[in-house]
Amino acid sequence: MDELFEISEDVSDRACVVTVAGEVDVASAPTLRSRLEAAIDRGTPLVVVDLLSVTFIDSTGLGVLIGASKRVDNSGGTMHLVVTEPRILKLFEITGLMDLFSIVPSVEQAVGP
Amino acid sequence: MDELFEISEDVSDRACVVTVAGEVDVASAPTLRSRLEAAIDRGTPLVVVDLLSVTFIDSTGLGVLIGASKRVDNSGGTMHLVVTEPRILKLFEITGLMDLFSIVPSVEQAVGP
Amino acid sequence: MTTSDRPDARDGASRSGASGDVVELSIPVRADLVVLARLTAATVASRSSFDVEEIEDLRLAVDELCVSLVGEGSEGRLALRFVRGDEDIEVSCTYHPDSGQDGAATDVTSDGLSARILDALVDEHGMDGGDGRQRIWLRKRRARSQT
Amino acid sequence: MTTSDRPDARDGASRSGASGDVVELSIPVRADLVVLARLTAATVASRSSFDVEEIEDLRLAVDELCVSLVGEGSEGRLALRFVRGDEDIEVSCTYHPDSGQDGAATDVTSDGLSARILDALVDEHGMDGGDGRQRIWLRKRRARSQT
Ligand SMILES: Nc1ncnc2c1ncn2[C@@H]1O[C@H](COP(=O)(O)OP(=O)(O)O)[C@@H](O)[C@H]1O
Ligand SMILES: Nc1ncnc2c1ncn2[C@@H]1O[C@H](COP(=O)(O)OP(=O)(O)O)[C@@H](O)[C@H]1O
Repeated sequence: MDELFEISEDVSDRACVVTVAGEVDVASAPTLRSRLEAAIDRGTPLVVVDLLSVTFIDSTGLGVLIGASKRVDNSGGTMHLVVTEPRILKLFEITGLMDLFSIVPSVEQAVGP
Repeated sequence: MDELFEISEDVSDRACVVTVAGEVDVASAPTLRSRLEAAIDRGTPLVVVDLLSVTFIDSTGLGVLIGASKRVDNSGGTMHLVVTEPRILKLFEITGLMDLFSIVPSVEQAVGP
Repeated sequence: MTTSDRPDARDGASRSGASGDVVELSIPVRADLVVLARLTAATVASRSSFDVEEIEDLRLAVDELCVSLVGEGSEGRLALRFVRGDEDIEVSCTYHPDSGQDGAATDVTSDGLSARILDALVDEHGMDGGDGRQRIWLRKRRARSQT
Repeated sequence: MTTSDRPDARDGASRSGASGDVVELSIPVRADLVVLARLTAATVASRSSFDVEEIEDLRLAVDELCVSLVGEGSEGRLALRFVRGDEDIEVSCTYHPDSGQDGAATDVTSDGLSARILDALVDEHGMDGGDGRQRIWLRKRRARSQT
């Protein structure tokens, strides 16, 4: 899956930015889940999940994001998803998840000045 | 097949340059054959087949090039193939076709000054 | 979600009148092979003149068929069947659990996400089962007429 | 070219000990669908940790299996079977002509190009037939060990 899915992390005091690229499906969802859990458990006030380079995401991937959102809530933090791709926005819409997530169009906007 | 195969032509007095892009297989070989035959039948002294943007070619495609080579010989013209991609050069080698064709690394080199 | 036993898997070929319009793929239940179902779906759709948006819809919908049928820890095979009609594509996916495995598949409505995605992306979908196997299918029509 | 009836199509699964390593694809003989055989070959090879060069070798070799079996104007189906072993992939391709069609396939040596390509790109290949069907197979080993 090397070529289909990549994930990396950039941590500061204030925010942990997790950058996801490629296809998020049953094959890559477990990796995404454990990496997001680890990122959330760092305890930064802000967790940003950059999905700009995600080319495919299915219900399995959405399930992982829902789980991450709950974990962030429990830890008292805030999570933003960075999405601009119309197909992925459409997916959040048709699954009724637009209200659950804070979706922003850029990492800069998520992290703030 | 639109997205997998494209062919275009650029004709001058001296040369007809046929630019081929994408996958040359059983699906696209008939188009390649008829376009090459038409190009050869223009009767320009030189026929250049630019394969720089070809991503895949199989024995069906090689068969079309062999046929074109014979047609050019019969018409007294000259044909050059433009190839730089190592995989495609390897294919000409393993099929013993290196000597049948004149293979050059650029269209400029094929057309001359 | 409509639960229905139409279209029957065997109807596919007779419906379109020729085996020339049926593609079959059988894969083991392995997370790293679901991509084959998606690639086949996208290729069949592109060969049927579906537009880019419809191709992506079918790629995701077929992925959801697989995901809906296969529960955590399942072992067995998925048999996918793609039938190209004049104006649509039908895809059915049958789960064949390994002997000793539970044949009862995860219901597509269990977490609701797959069902909502299928509702939005395809024209019709349904599920049927029996004999320890479970089958889920969809039909998606092409918007523009074939050129 | 070695003509041999090994490896038997049915041996594949038992050889690797599990159905988990077998992918099957059945396509109609249609020029615009051979791409499915290539995509499946490349995906199975990449999932088996073949390197980029080996993946491209297998993509082309599987295309040549199809091309070798199918003569001009043939009608019927091609059944491809991909078996992932610990260190290799075996692919077999069986041509099932439509009733009324000639079952005798083009010999792979007829124009020589396919045979030379297979000789160069895979470790072993062969052809066998009977019952109006014809089967061609190949085996390609992975150079580097699996990581
Ligand atoms: N073809 C498939 N379609 C849908 N879900 C699948 C498929 N294959 C695997 N899964 C899901 O992914 C989980 C892990 O798959 P598995 O292949 O066992 O993991 P691994 O990739 O580690 O081998 C399975 O338990 C199942 O829930
Ligand atoms: N799966 C295949 N493998 C190898 N050769 C094929 C395959 N499908 C078609 N061909 C070759 O291409 C020719 C044209 O295929 P066909 O599908 O009939 O044309 P079209 O693309 O116009 O429908 C066939 O007669 C056969 O020689």
